[in-house]
Amino acid sequence: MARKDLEVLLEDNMEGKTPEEKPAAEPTHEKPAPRPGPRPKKAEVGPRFVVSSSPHMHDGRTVSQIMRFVIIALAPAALYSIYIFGLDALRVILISTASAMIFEAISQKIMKRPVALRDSSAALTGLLLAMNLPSTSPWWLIVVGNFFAIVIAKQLYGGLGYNPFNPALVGRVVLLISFPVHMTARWVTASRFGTDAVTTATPLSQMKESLATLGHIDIAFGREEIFDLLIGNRAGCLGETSVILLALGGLFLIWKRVISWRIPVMFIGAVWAMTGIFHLFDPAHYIDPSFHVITGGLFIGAIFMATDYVTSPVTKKGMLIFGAGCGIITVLIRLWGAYPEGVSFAILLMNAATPLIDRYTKPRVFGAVDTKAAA
Amino acid sequence: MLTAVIALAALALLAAFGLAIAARVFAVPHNPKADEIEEVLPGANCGACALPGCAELARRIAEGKADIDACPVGGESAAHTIAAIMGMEFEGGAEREVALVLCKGSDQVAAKRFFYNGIYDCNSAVLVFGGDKACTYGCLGLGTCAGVCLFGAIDMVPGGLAVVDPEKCTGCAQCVAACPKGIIKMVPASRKLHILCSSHDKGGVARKHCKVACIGCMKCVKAAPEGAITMDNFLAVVDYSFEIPAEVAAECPMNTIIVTGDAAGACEEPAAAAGGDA
Amino acid sequence: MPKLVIIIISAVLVNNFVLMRFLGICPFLGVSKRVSTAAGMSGAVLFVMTMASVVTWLIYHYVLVPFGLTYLQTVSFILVIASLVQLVELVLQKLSPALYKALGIFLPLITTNCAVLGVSVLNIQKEFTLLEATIFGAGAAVGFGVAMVLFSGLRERIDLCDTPIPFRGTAIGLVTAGLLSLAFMGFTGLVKL
Amino acid sequence: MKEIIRLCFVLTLITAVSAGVLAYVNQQTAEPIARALLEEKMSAVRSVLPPYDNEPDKDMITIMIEGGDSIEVYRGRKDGTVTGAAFAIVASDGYSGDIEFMIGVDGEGVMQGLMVLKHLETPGLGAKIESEDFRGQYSGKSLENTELWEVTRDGGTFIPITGATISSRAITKTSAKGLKLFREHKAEIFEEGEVQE
Amino acid sequence: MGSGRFFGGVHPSYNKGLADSSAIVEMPLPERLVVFFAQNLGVPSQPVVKKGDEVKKGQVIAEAGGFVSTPVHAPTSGTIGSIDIYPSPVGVDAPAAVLVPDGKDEWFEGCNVERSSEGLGVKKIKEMIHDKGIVGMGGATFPTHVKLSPLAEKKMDLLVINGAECEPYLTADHRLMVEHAEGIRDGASLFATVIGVRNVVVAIEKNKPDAIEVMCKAVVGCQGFSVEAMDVIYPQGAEKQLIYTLTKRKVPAGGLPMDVGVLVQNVGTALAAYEAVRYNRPLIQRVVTVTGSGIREPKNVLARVGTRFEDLVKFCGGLEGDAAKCINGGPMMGVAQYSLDAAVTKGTSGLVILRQEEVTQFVSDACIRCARCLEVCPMKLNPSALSIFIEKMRFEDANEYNVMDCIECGCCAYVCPSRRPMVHHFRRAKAEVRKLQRKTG
Amino acid sequence: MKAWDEFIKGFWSENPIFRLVLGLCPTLAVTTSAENGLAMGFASTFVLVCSNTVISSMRRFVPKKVRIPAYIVAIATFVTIVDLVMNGYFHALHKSLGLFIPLIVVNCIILGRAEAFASKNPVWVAIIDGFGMGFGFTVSLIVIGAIREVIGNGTIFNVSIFGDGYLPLLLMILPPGAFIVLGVLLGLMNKVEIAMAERSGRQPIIRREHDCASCTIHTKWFDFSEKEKPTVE
Ligand SMILES: Cc1cc2nc3c(=O)[nH]c(=O)nc-3n(C[C@H](O)[C@H](O)[C@H](O)COP(=O)(O)O)c2cc1C
Ligand SMILES: Cc1cc2nc3c(=O)[nH]c(=O)nc-3n(C[C@H](O)[C@H](O)[C@H](O)COP(=O)(O)O)c2cc1C
Ligand SMILES: Cc1cc2nc3c(=O)[nH]c(=O)nc-3n(C[C@H](O)[C@H](O)[C@H](O)COP(=O)(O)O)c2cc1C
Ligand SMILES: Cc1cc2nc3c(=O)[nH]c(=O)nc-3n(C[C@H](O)[C@H](O)[C@H](O)CO)c2cc1C
Ligand code: SF4
Ligand code: SF4
Ligand code: SF4
Ligand code: SF4
Ligand code: FES
Repeated sequence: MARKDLEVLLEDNMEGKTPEEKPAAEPTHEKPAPRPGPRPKKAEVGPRFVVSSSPHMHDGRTVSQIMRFVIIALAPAALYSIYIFGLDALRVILISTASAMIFEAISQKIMKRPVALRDSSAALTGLLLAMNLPSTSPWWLIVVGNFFAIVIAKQLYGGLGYNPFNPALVGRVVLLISFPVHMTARWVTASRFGTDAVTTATPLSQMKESLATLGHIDIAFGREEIFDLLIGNRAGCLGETSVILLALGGLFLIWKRVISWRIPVMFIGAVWAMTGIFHLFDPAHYIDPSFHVITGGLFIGAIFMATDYVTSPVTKKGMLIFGAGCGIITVLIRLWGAYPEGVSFAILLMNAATPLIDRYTKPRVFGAVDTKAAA
Repeated sequence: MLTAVIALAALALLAAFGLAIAARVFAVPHNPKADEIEEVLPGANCGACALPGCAELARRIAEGKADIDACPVGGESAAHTIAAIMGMEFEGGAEREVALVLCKGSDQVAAKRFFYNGIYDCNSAVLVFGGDKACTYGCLGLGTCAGVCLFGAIDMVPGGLAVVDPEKCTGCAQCVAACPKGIIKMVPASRKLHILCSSHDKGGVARKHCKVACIGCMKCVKAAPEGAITMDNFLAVVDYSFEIPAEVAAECPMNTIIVTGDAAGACEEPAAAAGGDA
Repeated sequence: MPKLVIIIISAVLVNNFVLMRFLGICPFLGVSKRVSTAAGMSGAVLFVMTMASVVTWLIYHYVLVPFGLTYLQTVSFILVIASLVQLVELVLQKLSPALYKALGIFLPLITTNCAVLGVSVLNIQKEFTLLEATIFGAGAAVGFGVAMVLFSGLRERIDLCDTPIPFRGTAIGLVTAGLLSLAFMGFTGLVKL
Repeated sequence: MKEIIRLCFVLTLITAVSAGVLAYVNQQTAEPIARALLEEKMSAVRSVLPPYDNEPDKDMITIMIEGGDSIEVYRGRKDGTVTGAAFAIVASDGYSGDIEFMIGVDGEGVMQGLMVLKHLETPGLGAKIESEDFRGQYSGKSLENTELWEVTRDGGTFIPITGATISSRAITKTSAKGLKLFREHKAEIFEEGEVQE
Repeated sequence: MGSGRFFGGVHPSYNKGLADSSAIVEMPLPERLVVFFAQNLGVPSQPVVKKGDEVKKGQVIAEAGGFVSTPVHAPTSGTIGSIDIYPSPVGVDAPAAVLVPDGKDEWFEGCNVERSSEGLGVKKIKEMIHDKGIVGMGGATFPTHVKLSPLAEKKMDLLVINGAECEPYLTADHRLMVEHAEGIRDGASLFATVIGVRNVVVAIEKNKPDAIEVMCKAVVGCQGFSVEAMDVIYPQGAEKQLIYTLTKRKVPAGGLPMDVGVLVQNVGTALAAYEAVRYNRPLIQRVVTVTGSGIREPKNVLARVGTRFEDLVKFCGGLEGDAAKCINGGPMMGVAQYSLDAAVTKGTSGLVILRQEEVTQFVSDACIRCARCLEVCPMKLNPSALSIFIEKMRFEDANEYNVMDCIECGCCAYVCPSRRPMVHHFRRAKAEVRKLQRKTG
Repeated sequence: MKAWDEFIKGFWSENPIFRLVLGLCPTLAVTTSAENGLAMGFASTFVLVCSNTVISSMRRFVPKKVRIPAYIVAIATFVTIVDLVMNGYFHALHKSLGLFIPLIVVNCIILGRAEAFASKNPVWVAIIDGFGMGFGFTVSLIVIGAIREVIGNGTIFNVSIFGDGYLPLLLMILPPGAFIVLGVLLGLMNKVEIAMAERSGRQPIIRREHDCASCTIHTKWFDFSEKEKPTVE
């Protein structure tokens, strides 16, 4: 019936009531499914019971709870970064988290979707991006990174759960490519609360540099250096310095069953194994594998970023492949690529492969007939 | 200059002639009709015919494995031309039909029996006790039909009720197949009077469930021409082969009958007049 | 590293045809809706690009250069490639219906996409030998295939997403290609070519 | 068959016309193209030579260097005497590929200018070798007046581009090589031959 | 045997303490009973009574509609008040007879007569089980005589009596085992005789130590009988998982337990079958656990088939506070009811009433791909991908991802942090896939 | 009036990039600056107008079966002319557009217009169409190029606009930026189209799929199939 009739019909039914919302004039038939509403507070008349499909119980874990666990696991490393980089680190963390949440809210408003800051995923993305930035990052750099992370990499795809690429890493890589000077050349070493900081290169770029100038590796890597690296006494992003605290966070997440061991272990293991092999054959050009494991962003990448649910495989076998793939690409880039660090790119590349991995590692249904035996 | 001309011309000649020969040598039998038909088809390779492309459909039509009007995009004109190629008659051209949702019970007038908590989709909702409406015949209002209509012809009105816009409706009947309640019917586009109810419940029950339900009072049956409206198990059903005067709508005590389009204006006044008289 | 290896790594990863050089965007966007079709297309591209590399190289070095007609490069290349593809299609259709079924529908699609012409022109520009040109053609096609298959996987997933309405389809596809290209930036500097 | 011949004929005709047109256009543009190519090089030559009054493009000699390669050297003259020379060299240790640049040297072996011809360095980083700020440092420097032809990082005098030490280093080292080359072949360049007509 | 684990599963809070120590109490006859005609899985039974008919307790009121069907008997003596559509507790509205008891509770002739089960032939036993309307009481209500007729080529070698009762809240099977161990044992040996197996395992979860003890005592001296204590994990009682736990045999996807030579029967079914054969009593009553925080006095009630939930609730002290969800069966697999007009059927193992604050709302947020559902799915499916496919109406894809093998255990939805209505999706998809399959033949 | 309509349709309703989604390779590749966009636009417009003219005037003489190779040869000729002329007279531009000049041959817009329009319309209409399409293409290229140049280089037509303090977002002039900018612009254009359609009460026309139907190159080149031959069943 024509619009006019429709209105007439409605009026019939409304009996003078004005509709609360206008008939949705959607441009196409593709409309996001509205959510079934919650039960009204108190029903005087009419239905009494809620009816839904089974099951009628739930273990109570929520998305925001999971995100909070990750934030908690990240907290020690974040606090430690403030300890070593001073208030600059705090500034970076605050700006990043805030801008991530603001971008999230704005884009959800624009798309006329419920603003879901409560699920904390935007805050987590902001925090993780902050952990991936140097403490010297100017405010605008942080905001630009978060724009790409939240708006381009996440909300354009429909928000939480749909983004194929890790938002925080997209943000980081955009910045890395666009502002290489800020992202790779302005390091401050660790010191207590940012006092007497000096500018140096990160261990990985020192390694690359020595390879480029001298033709072989010329970095001291003894017990003292290992200790320094472990406690974060070196140049680097906020979050990549304190290897021990990151590992503790990872253990916490595994204990809380938020993440599985598969991706981090395979990731770190693959890096260690591959660099180890090269080191065995040619120690002059390839540094000790332990150096590779404890420098750079490997720990934060493997524990907090490669494990991002949305962008990593869901199957167990897929997670193993994903982790190993990340490790191999990381080493490839670290050893031969232009960039001193390959963790971010490796994870993004494996993100791209995730749909294929999931597809080809589909679990075999319980009691699946063995096709070979059947044939 | 001359070398250029000769070289390039030779190349072209070689290519063209070579291919021409190859086309002979490697010729694969072709159905000439298929080629002709392919010319007629829109060539959009849109897949609306559910085949990999226009060429494939052409082949099937030529082999008699697909209908001559299988291409929805080409429509009747294509079908006619194809019919000519195939040496067949294309009947088509019947009265245009549009979809109609035979329910008027939005939430303002129809009662609910429980709080449904589940997938926002009619086909899923019927899995739990056939939906939350007290009237088990009525529209669930979760918009599955609107979702399948490729032409945006179905609006969901506030309060959960699907309404077809006959101007946009192309008569593809996708929605009819999609509705789990089976309350969408194809009706001739020219007909204006409709009884928007599908409830076979007895009058009292129907009235309890919905304020605009057909209660089977027979008033419209009596007012309409003989046989134009019939009673089917407490539900008045329109036989669309009849032309029914708009005044009949005013007879309905439940306001279940509607008159659409141009006739709507015409119906309003007699209705008011009738009300005044009574 | 031997030059051939460098050429391959460069063509597949560092200077990926689609993601870094923007060649062959049409099939990249058009035939990537399903992983299976993307794989089929990649096979066809591998075939055509390798063949085109060889043939155009021969034409250039044995016809155009000797007669001083290098300015006819574009015209002659496109004629030759197109005829060749069609010839192959004819032959395949007759001699190997199975292979034709697998690649056939894709062959005409790539007759003249810019990746094929592009690889031929690049072969000349970079002054490759015949062997290098062949390897470069094949490598570029493999790079195309890798990008294509990854992208089709992503697209199958994006199809299930709740993308805002105006962005559905090509728009979000392009953004995704951008992010994929971003990830491929990681390979910069792997080899110098 | 007749049909085929007709088709082939049409096509051949069209191609022939096309070839004719192109041959004509090619004839007409051959010279401007050659000129443009030369001009491209010459503008670099001119900008790096010390003051001159001749036409350097016409005053080119080819010198042979080790390894069998040859280098084209353009000479600038004032009042008939050679005042300096410009030649292109290639730095093969650039960041993403070879960097080709032109340097100009005067009689004393002092660098007069540097012009980048071709490079593949990263935009925004290595690509800044084209900037005046960076190139300018090299004017007035010679092997004699500059102790170490290195970037400051390596103890030298040249300030590298931030974040692009590798590119800067490549330019610096190759320039030094070029100057050495110049020193070795100075005699050849300055003494041999008059204006070539 | 027994300590093995199947893949996946969850540990919901069991809340069995509400009722597991209260003995079964018989409920007095209510004012009227609503007896559904369709009480088994398979072909619905055909009514043979009409309004106004007088019936006796145990008299057939609906006959089997085919082989995969069973008769339905009058739960007491009285008059058929009317025949009408009622909300059947399994989630559809269905025809039922309203039986107004006359209070005499008179048996139909021949029923409730004790006789020896010795020397009855296999055929005769099966016939009696069918005639007395015995269906599976573990929830599926599949006609038992059908399960007792495995295909000749399948070699059966094990009978499992399923006393797992892995569903939270429910304690009906538990109490039955504690109070009627011998009956269950005798029913089991009947089944064993019928299908010709020697080994019988009574499988009980470890959280019912008293039941294990009683059962162990009951089977002492019975050749081939054993009692198996199993880990407490849901869905331990699902037959494929149960068989795997006990024997490490995998029932093929899409197959039946008989494909691996096993028959699984619920404890209640065993008892009912025993009584049918030994006392000629049809299945007209069963134990229903009425529990949940929305019930004043949780109880295990022996109720007649046809007892309206309204009356059950009244018998258990009425609703408590803000009762918002009423479930026929356990909270993991049970069916939520919209009205207390529904009535007990042969498959009603429990009536769980939850309060408002315990009701989890499904919200259909996007899947965050946390993979928790893959970890718990006992059928090793990919519920995440499945639900996404189904959300976008891609039923062929769902079929390819084996949605038809889903046992609807609800583990995936139980753990999903996005509160996605997974099982609802799967039920939808199964319906659609069946439609598709029918179309393509 | 008709002429104007033919001309202006290329600007919005049939804008080759944003509405027809054609010719993406050159669009992505050359729009690193507004100037490059302008040059590429001009070059393509020239080829488009010339080829439309020639093809429209030959349309009666070229047998249907060899039309595609004939068109392509004509197009390739004009492309080569542009190539040579640019190389001679606009050498710097030629250098920065590089590979993509010869590739104009396979730009779907050109052959697409030849097939879909020029071969069916009289010369003057075809010329106007060529100008219109070329204009739409050029404007779109300039817009994309300008956006990328302003953000990615801080300049527009090589004129610095933010001063020295501005640090350009290099991403924009690198390959990922090309994809992202074009994708986002396309989405925004769709949004505008939806809004416009809503206002005028029509269905929005959005090309969601970039499939090969939008490009006519894939039709058979040499059509030598013997249609007269009887069918073998
Ligand atoms: C993406 C990327 C591109 C780079 N491009 C260049 C370049 O073009 N030229 C260069 O010298 N260094 C380039 N670098 C930096 C080098 O890797 C190296 O870090 C730098 O030259 C060290 O110099 P610094 O001491 O000035 O930081 C690049 C780094 C990255 C990550
Ligand atoms: C998820 C799931 C859980 C089940 N849990 C039980 C249970 O705890 N106890 C039980 O007897 N049957 C349970 N069943 C039913 C059994 O799989 C099986 O059907 C039953 O034990 C067969 O016995 P019956 O025919 O006598 O009912 C469950 C089924 C499913 C799918
Ligand atoms: C599945 C099933 C469960 C039963 N559970 C009980 C029960 O828990 N308590 C009980 O007294 N009778 C139960 N009965 C019935 C008894 O076996 C018996 O018929 C009943 O106690 C009446 O026996 P009596 O009156 O001869 O003592 C059940 C019957 C069936 C079929
Ligand atoms: C274990 C875990 C790791 C996460 N890692 C990331 C991350 O690396 N980057 C990010 O943007 N969000 C991360 N998130 C948050 C969230 O998944 C992310 O915002 C989604 O990708 C947005 O759809 C993580 C969440 C979890 C639970
Ligand atoms: S008409 Fe049918 S499909 Fe449409 S909303 Fe109503 S019940 Fe759903
Ligand atoms: S689905 Fe088809 S029949 Fe139904 S309203 Fe839409 S266009 Fe009309
Ligand atoms: S309901 Fe189905 S999909 Fe979900 S866990 Fe159970 S078997 Fe797996
Ligand atoms: S548990 Fe829920 S959110 Fe997690 S993967 Fe499964 S469906 Fe997705
Ligand atoms: S323009 Fe179509 S493939 Fe490049």
